[in-house]
Amino acid sequence: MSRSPIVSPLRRVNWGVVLTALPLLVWIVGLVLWPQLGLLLQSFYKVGGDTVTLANYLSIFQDSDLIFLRVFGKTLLYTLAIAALTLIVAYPMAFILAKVLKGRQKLVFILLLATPFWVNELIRVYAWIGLLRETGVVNYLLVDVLRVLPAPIEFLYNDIAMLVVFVYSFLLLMLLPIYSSLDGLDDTLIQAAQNLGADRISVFRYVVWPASLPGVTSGLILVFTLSFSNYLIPTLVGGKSSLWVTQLIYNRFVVATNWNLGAAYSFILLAIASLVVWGLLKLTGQSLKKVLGS
Amino acid sequence: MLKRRNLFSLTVWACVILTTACSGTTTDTAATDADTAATGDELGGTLRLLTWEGYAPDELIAKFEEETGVDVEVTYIADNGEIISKLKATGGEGYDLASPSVDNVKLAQEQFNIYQPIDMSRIENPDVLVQSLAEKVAEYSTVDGEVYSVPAVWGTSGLIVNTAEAPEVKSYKDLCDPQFAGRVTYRSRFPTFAGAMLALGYDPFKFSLEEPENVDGWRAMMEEAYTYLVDCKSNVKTYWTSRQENIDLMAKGETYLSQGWDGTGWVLSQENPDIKFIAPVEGALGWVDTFTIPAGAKNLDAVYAFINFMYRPENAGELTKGGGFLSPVKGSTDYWPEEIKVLVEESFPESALNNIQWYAPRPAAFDEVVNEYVEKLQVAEAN
Amino acid sequence: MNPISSPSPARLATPFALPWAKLLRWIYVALFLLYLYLPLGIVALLAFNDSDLPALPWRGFTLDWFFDPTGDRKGIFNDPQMLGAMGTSLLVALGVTALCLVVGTTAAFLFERYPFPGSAALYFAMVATIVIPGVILGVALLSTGNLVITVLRDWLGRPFVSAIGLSSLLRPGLFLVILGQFSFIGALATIIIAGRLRRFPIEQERAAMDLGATRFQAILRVTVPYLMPALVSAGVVSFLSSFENFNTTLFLIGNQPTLPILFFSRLRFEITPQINAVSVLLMVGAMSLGLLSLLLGRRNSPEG
Amino acid sequence: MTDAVDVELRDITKAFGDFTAVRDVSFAVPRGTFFSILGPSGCGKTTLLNLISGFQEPTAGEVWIAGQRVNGVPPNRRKVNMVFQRLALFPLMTVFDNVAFGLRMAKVPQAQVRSRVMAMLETVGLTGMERRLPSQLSGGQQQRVAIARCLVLEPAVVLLDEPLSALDLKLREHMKLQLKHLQREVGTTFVYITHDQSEAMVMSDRIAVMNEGQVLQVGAPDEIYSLPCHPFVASFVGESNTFQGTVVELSEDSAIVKDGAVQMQLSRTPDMAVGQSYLQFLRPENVRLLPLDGDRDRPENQVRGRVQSVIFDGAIVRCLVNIGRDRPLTTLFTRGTTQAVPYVGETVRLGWRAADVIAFPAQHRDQMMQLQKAQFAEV
Repeated sequence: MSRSPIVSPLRRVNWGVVLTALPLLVWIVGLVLWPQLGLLLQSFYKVGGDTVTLANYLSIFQDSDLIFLRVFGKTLLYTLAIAALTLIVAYPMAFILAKVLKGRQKLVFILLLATPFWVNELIRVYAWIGLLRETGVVNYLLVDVLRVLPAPIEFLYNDIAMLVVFVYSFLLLMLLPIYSSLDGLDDTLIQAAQNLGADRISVFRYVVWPASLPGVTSGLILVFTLSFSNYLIPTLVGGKSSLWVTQLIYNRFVVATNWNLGAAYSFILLAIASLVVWGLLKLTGQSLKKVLGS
Repeated sequence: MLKRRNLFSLTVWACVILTTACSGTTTDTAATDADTAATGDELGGTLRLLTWEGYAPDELIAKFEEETGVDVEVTYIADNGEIISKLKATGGEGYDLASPSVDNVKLAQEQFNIYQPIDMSRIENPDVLVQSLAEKVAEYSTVDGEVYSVPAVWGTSGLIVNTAEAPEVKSYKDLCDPQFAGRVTYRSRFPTFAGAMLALGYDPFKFSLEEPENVDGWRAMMEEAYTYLVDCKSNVKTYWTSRQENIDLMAKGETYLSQGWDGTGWVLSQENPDIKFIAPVEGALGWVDTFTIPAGAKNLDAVYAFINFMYRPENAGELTKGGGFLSPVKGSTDYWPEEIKVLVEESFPESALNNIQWYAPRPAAFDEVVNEYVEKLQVAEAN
Repeated sequence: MNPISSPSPARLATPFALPWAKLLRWIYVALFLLYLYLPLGIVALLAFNDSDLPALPWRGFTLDWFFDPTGDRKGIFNDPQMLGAMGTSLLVALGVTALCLVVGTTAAFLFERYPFPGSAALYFAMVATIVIPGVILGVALLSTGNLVITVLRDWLGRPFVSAIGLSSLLRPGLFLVILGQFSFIGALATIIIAGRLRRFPIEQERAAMDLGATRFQAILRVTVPYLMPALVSAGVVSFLSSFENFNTTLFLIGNQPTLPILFFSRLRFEITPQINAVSVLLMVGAMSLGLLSLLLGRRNSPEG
Repeated sequence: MTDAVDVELRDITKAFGDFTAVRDVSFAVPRGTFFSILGPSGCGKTTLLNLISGFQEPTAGEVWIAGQRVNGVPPNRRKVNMVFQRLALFPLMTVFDNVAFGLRMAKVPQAQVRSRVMAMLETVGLTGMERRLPSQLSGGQQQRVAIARCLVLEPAVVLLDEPLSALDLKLREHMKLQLKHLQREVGTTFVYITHDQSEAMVMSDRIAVMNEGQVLQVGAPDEIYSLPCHPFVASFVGESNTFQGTVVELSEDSAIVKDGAVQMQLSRTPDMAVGQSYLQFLRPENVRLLPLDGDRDRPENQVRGRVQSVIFDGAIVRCLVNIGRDRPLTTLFTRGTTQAVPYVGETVRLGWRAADVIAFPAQHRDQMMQLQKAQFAEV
């Protein structure tokens, strides 16, 4: 008879596993699920009311101007655009980092690329305001120093400025996962493809791109979710027509003190964000665990 | 029975517990004191303020602490909603004194029961207050016959004008004058709607006091103001979201005309004399921030000591001498520097003072309408 | 994992091999770095500008915004509020980092080694914390804390709850801030640690046990050293994420503001180059931490 | 067959900065041959391969493939295909897709791709495996996929970069023969890189031996083994007893060279002079055990010694005999043929013919040491 090292869970409680599991359980249940469940419950009550209702969720369709849906749609569209733009800007750098730079040069570059990410978000945003505003540095350079422009232009307070700052803020979150999956790509695979007759484009399409896909997916998910739930950038940079879904939620929680409606909004946000993440994973044929573990 | 191999997990747990214990003891001992050392004969303990940046300057706090032996801790907030949210989340506990604007108090109290009534007998010298203001605050913050607030500081919002670029401005309507296209800034909040309503000939404050049930009427008014502001949107460079943003836009000359606080205008005047704060012909919008005691306040002795301390004219003068806001305490201006006095007097001749339109408490239903239109305005495309 | 490390022929075979492509590549890199550093460079520059506003033009070099001797300009090292906020941020960040490392390691072990029914759901819940807007995490935690206090008071009576200090722990304050930040930063730490644990050749642990080590000893002597690069980078990521967190902290903070919270209220009220000076400190700090994590991570990595 | 040439290198030099990896290399690979480039690691053979495949461009000289000069032609346009050392199979593609990759790159019609891939898989014995991923195959099967992936393109030349080095011994022995047969069968020119002289010997039609960036000798395996024209070739290819001695006496067709206590006669070459230093190589199989007293068989050189150890390696017996030098003399013979296997400690008489000694003038004193290092570096 073979003595299996795996003890039957019925016979004997594995205290080691239980004790290892406890911190995680306390964390996820106590600090995440329970509070969120509390909010979820609240979302089924009217403010000050005590009967369960779907009114908060239905209200988004009942508003004559469909503000929530419009803002939500716009935010969704923009966050997808931000994720795509960030990918385009970051991909070549990730490639250069993984496949062109070597040794010490590579180390220096990683450090150089990572540092701006750790400066406080507020400061980064204010730095961009200082650059782009009508009396800002860019205009100063263009008008007073280079004399390219006759008069300053307002670069701030529009959607393009917002995109620029968003991409800036999340560049590293795209770059690093792609870099790490490309770094794992054996150089000889590129050679093999070339050797078998593939031109540059085919090498990219059949070898480099598939290898980077887990990183790309991971980057897209991170950038998408974080810009979806960002508050500062649209508020400070976006100008007068760029209402973001988080601003709606913030308004409900803080300005209107209507937590019930705010909670409903945030669960819609969570649901849609999860749906998009799921869609991205399906589209790229990746699994969440694989993508985040890379 | 635990076996040896479970040591790993045990160590981990020990670490978790230690971290928890450490952060707990090092950070919140003061608050624990306040919990226990509630009422003694001697003043002391802690006073936890929930207030706006600028309302608790270091010098004054130091003076108060020295006089009373009370340890003051300040938490700053940036929005009335933050006060309400925090107190709502804690059931009115965690703070001893808050400074919501008076028009917020009644609704918050009715909805969430987060404040406690003021014991007027413990205000040492109520006569030192400007009576009209004190009465207004009492009126606006009365719930079930109990008064919940006394005035702390007040101010107005009106027009901040760069007179070099826009010499003729005097009405809220000028914000929408096409000659200032792209050179105007204001908030996308209720004050802007209030200004627009006044410009259109309505009185939103009287309406909300006299017809609190008439939501449809309120909506109609808001709708009209909204249409007006959408038309005006192309004039706006951006909606400012903080005092400093307003200052930057005006000081750098990126905008000429702004709807903003008087204090902001006076700060700008000191840097650039061309910039002035003007009470518009429709009337400046008057706000009052208050002393309001959260329901779970612990150290009431210190609370009233602090209120009385701030009602001493020399302290009130010290608080407001920077020109950011005004004090309801008579004689506080005696402690002001001359240049601030001049600025304030210039902005508020007698007629303008009498014409201040005070924010009045609004029913919850009105606020919902306001929020809806505030957002609609932000979504709307500029014409 | 590492492929042959001989002078790699792929350098020539990359899709950028043509001379003009090489030029294009360096132009791209230069633009990229410009994009990254122009805003921060100007922020840093203005920390040394002898002007009361953080704006160009240049009016001469000064260190006033760091160490103002006169007191007119509040140099950050003469500003107790700013120093206090830095201290608070440091304390919070250390607390969060400690929690993240400990809990993150156990969670990683659990997810990688002991898959149990519902572990996928738990993993998803953990990852979801990254998506939930920070403000909402904070508000939810705050109201849950309040609920706990209320319920405990009803059960145990007010004096007892006060005596064990629970009520003050679960009110806005640093303890809640640490918990709130940890609730989502922990997910980042777990992901990083789990990623490396997955690549750990488990035979090594078995070999250690075969040679007489207990499971605990095997993990401590063999697995943990292998995880060290991941622990270092998870630590650095946790520390820096905590240090710059604003959204979650906003609602949980009591009377001791962290640096971002202080920034926020200062920036709304007035802007002076003091903010720039702090930014310079933060950049230097972040760079040193990054350097540390890279060097340690590299040195300790058995994969070279 | 005609003397068509598939690969020709003309005075190729490749430098990386100060370091010259390949120096003045010229050789031609006749069509249809199994051609090996043999040399220790770092000798420049991989560089040579990269120059042929196009991953690197020579600093000087010309590369010709199938009658065309290909300098400057990118790797994907050269009619050479490569089997990589670590095979470089695309991990995310099935066996079929791996093999079909090159055809698809060449825009071959879909139907034709299918039939050609299937035919090729049959040739290499992988029918039925086409839907598997490379990670689901054994080492030998992966090997065959890598080769099939090249052959399906019907290239002029297949380059193989030590493809057997990752396999275990038994499989390697098996694959050697398989490769050889496959090459015979398809008739494609193979250029095979290896540091393992036995691989080169077993499989090749011709071998080029390289060291320090230079090709030292090109020839058939037998020729390389029995008539090395460079001391490095003699020491690197096959096993040798080595001596370094000085010419003490010359006669018309022979010379006497003395290395310490040992003195031996060898065939004279025209440029030999007394006092000159020489390296001598003696294959162990040419050293014979002689009967202690017999004189039937009298090779020119004879020496007595004590058996130090006896090593059985299958059919081969190897005796190490102490003849008073610092290193023992090795002799090899097949078991059960000539004589009984001696026992350790036994005194024996060894002899070899003068014609079996291969000698080269020694360039400098320590050359021997270096050669020995080169020989053992790969083991």
